Amino acid sequence: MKKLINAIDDVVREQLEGMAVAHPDLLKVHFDPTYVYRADAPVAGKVALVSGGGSGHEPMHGGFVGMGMLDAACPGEVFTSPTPDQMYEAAKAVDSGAGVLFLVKNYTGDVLNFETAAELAAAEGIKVQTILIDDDVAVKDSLYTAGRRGVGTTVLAEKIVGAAAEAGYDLEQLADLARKVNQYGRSMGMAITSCIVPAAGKPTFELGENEIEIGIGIHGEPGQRRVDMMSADEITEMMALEIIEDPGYSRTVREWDNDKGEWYELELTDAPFERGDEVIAFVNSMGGTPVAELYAVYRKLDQVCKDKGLTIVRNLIGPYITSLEMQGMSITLLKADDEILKFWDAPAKTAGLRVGA
Amino acid sequence: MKKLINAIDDVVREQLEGMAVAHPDLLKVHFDPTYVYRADAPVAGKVALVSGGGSGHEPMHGGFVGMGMLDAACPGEVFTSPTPDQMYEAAKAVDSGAGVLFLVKNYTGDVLNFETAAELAAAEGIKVQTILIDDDVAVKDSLYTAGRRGVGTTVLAEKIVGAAAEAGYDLEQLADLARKVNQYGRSMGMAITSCIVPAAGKPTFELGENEIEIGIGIHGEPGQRRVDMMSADEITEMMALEIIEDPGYSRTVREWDNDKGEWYELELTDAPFERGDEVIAFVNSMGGTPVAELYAVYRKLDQVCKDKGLTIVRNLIGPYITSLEMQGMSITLLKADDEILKFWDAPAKTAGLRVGA
Amino acid sequence: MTTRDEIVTWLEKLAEVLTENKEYLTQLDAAIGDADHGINMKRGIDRVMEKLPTVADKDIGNILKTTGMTLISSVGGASGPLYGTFFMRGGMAAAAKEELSAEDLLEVLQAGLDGIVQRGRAQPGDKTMVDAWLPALAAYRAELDNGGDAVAALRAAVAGAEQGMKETIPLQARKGRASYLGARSIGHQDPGATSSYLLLKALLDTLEAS
Amino acid sequence: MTTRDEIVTWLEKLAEVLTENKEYLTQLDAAIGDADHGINMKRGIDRVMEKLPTVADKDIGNILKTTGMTLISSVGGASGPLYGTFFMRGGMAAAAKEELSAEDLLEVLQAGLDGIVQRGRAQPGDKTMVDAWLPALAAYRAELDNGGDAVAALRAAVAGAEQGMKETIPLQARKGRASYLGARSIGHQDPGATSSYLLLKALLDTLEAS
Ligand SMILES: Nc1ncnc2c1ncn2[C@@H]1O[C@H](COP(=O)(O)OP(=O)(O)O)[C@@H](O)[C@H]1O
Ligand SMILES: Nc1ncnc2c1ncn2[C@@H]1O[C@H](COP(=O)(O)OP(=O)(O)O)[C@@H](O)[C@H]1O
Ligand SMILES: [Mg+2]
Ligand SMILES: [Mg+2]
Ligand SMILES: [Mg+2]
Ligand SMILES: [Mg+2]
Repeated sequence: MKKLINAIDDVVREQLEGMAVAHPDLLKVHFDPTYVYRADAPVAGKVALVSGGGSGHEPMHGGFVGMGMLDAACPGEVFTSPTPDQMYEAAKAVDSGAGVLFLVKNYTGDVLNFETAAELAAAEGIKVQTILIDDDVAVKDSLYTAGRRGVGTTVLAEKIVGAAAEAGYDLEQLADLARKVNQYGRSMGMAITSCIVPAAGKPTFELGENEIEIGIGIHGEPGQRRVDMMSADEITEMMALEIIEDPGYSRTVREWDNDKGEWYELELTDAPFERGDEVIAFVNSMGGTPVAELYAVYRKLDQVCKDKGLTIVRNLIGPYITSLEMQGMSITLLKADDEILKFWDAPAKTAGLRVGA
Repeated sequence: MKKLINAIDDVVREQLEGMAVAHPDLLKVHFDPTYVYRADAPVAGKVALVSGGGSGHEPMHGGFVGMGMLDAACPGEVFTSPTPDQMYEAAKAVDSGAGVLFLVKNYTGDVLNFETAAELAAAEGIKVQTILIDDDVAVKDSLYTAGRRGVGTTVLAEKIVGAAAEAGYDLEQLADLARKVNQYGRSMGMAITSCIVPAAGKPTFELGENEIEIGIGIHGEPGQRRVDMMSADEITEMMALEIIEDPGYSRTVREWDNDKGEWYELELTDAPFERGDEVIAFVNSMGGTPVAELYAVYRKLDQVCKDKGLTIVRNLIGPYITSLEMQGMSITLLKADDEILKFWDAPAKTAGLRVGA
Repeated sequence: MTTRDEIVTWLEKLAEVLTENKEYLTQLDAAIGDADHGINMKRGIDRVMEKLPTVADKDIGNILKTTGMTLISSVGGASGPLYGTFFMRGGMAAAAKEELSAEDLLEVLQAGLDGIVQRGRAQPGDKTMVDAWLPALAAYRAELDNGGDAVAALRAAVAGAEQGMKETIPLQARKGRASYLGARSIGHQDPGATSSYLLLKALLDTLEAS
Repeated sequence: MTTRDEIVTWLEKLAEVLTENKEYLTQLDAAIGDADHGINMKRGIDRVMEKLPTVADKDIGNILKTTGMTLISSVGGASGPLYGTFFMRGGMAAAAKEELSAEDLLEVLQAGLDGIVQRGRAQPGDKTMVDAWLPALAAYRAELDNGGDAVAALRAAVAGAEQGMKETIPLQARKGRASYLGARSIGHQDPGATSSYLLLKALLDTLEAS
């Protein structure tokens, strides 16, 4: 394993220390428990947006802490969900009294740990809400799986919901917007190479010189299927069509009732895309694929969307939600309405994404 | 070779087509000859900043075309300098009458082709100047080599000089600033893996599972020396010290005399860094190294600079001047004065770099 | 009677076992997960070992609760809150106890399993750690009903856990990361079921040794 | 006398030769450069082949100038402007000529070499294409002085170029990309010197054939 790291046990901590010295104007890093938070937190009167997950997806989430996006991010070990004490301490640090929204990617580990954290925060009298991001169309059903994984839409949600929080949305409004963004977004990813978890020291899976994995998550896990290498156009068309033609998706999610102080379940169904929809298109590198290749993908994606009657009105192209040094990419399409576009265009100033600031 | 490409001969063109559909608000792409230029070019009264070089370094240069940076970029084939007709046509397209500054990375191919283009442009009555970027301290002498290569400082120069052009600098002032930025900047790069030129189909060089290349350029060429893998701290300290302790560097460069219409040679000597210097620090990914690892490098770089009496007052961290999917990184330190900081902080709106816009 | 010291020894033994099996559990997780289960468990149990001296003289409930809280705040992943809940609930069931009868021990383990199921909402056959625990506790109870003592019951439990663990191999995962592989999860042994088996085995070895 | 048709045939032969040697030249460049010399030359000569029909009936100067301009605008890299200048200067030396005497041919080649040196400012022994051209043209001139004809002189030139090419192997590059390798450039044959040898060889083969 060749990486720019020192001792394996220090990888995440040292990367966070580097962020702290690089961006003191944007963020601070707290250790034991570990969380990254806005330099100016808590922001008076503002609902705090907090996310987190395993490390190895940089710039997400820590790179999105700052004006217009996250108030705090909780990094776990590489590809391992953070722990409830991190989330709970982060929430306490950034809560202005207006409440805290946890944006949670749907992985069993993240969900169980954030649920525990929400219970702890609520017990402390913090108004809290958790919204799940589960947008990965490679996962077909929710009955026989842990449900769709949270992937590309997470980045778009952190930008859009973060801007709405900045604009003064209250906790309920923010939760509604976050839920909508999640239901409007769909993603799919593919891998050209595996990646090496530092603590493991070798690739999580082996891919042949002519093989690729389709329908991967963001943890270096094998995908939904393994196929022979194809052209960028073929790969892009196949993935774009699976996203665009994805039927309605239903699942039961748990959200927190602040009055009753307990979880309740609600059934959510995502509507499929329709001709005439305007979309934000996000072409993401898994980390090792250079941006130039993403433009070849975007070129085809634009054609496929046009053929299907979708109009791309905004785009994001680059490495934003990654799997260490994995080569590959993911495509996310997010149905855009006026509310979403307004907050997409709003300023953001973070280490990983800057808009109008 | 597994890449997100279609036919090998179409790689560069399709990537550029993707950029054109993705960023119509920022740039346009002209083919035959190929160049990327500002959507609003020519900008009345403004000196046009034009650069270019082989493809495979994205986002540089095409990704830096837009307000506050480049007016045009000329992409060659992968790792192969573009041709004079591209540069000449680009200059004609973006010249407002105020003249054109060619920013040229010091590689024989780039230099010879840009020199030919400058002669053609001058013959057309375009006021033209060429400034060389040669900042790679891995190249020790200029007598027995083609001189230091143009690497990381190119990105910083395109930002700073681009902002000055936006602010109304005339051709002479701009050339002086560009020359100063180049003389204030020093870089060094290293490779963890080789990279695959699409047309070649296999890695340019083979590296052992425990070997790295130190002192590489940006074309997948082997470096100045091959050593065993070291820790991020060791690598960073070694490279930072070679940059910081680099002695004065002298070489003869050719610049164009618009009055006489001929080349003249001038001898330039770069002063070494001194304790008390303020610097802009640029930690760059060669393409395949994820940003998280760069923060581990930045962490150590900050310590080494402090030890050596240098203060990092600004930084840039990410993949900006790359070698396809190569894993590795480069460090650039640029001595910063008020003029340089003013234009570093000025707004820029490009696909690859956004500041305050 | 299972004493407080045996509980402490059990946890120390578990630390050894998880250290020895760190690679193995991680490999199982690499096949159908994200290659970190062994690393997660090792990180957690190491923290427990740091904490243990501060509570080793407290009652069993206290020791188990501390173990659970430590795992929750150090393991992460899916297994963190699950094993954490297991020990916290077990600790509540053993509140203020200095020693555990064979029945007490069953109550502790059952309370722990109930916690795992409440948090994770896994069904039998979902290919999770639950598939090791269910047959294990059923066998324990059966042996107890046949008049067996704690060691005999645990021996039955470990056999049940081992069988449950092995029977996860042909299953298609419906919970956790492995569920994303669909049919590709078939043919691999579940990492969490394996660590649960190791956990029970460590307890048995401890009691047999004394 | 070298006729216009022989010049055209030479360029066509050169296209074949550079196609056959595309891999080889690229490999040489991979060792001490950036693995594209064969690709660059192939791209350029293909464009020349597209253009050639439009000028094949013009005078030799015109054909060579067009070849040079085409290479300049299609090859890129260091070799593009260098070979481009070579043919443009050669074309000027052959302006309006329909055929070339042995002396004319020498003038054409010498003018081309002078252009390469002016643009690239390479010294003998810098490990560049110049190291193939210098001995080649020296040998050509010597053979001419000994009363040899164009074919004999070219035969000597090719031998000289081949030797010069081989003698680049022990040299340390002082120009071009290879110079960045310092001592590591020693032991490898220079790609540009090799393509220059192939260029002369193609001319010889053409004249020998007719
Ligand atoms: N919903 C669940 N209920 C019970 N056990 C589960 C559940 N989800 C996952 N597990 C267990 O967790 C194990 C994986 O743990 P680990 O790899 O440490 O966490 P992660 O999957 O987050 O990386 C699985 O092998 C499985 O036994
Ligand atoms: N200054 C120079 N003068 C003469 N020939 C040169 C010079 N620099 C490089 N060359 C020749 O160019 C060759 C490399 O050409 P090529 O690989 O096509 O361009 P690049 O080096 O830009 O990739 C070298 O092998 C060398 O013979
Ligand atoms: Mg995990
Ligand atoms: Mg080249
Ligand atoms: Mg796991
Ligand atoms: Mg080359």
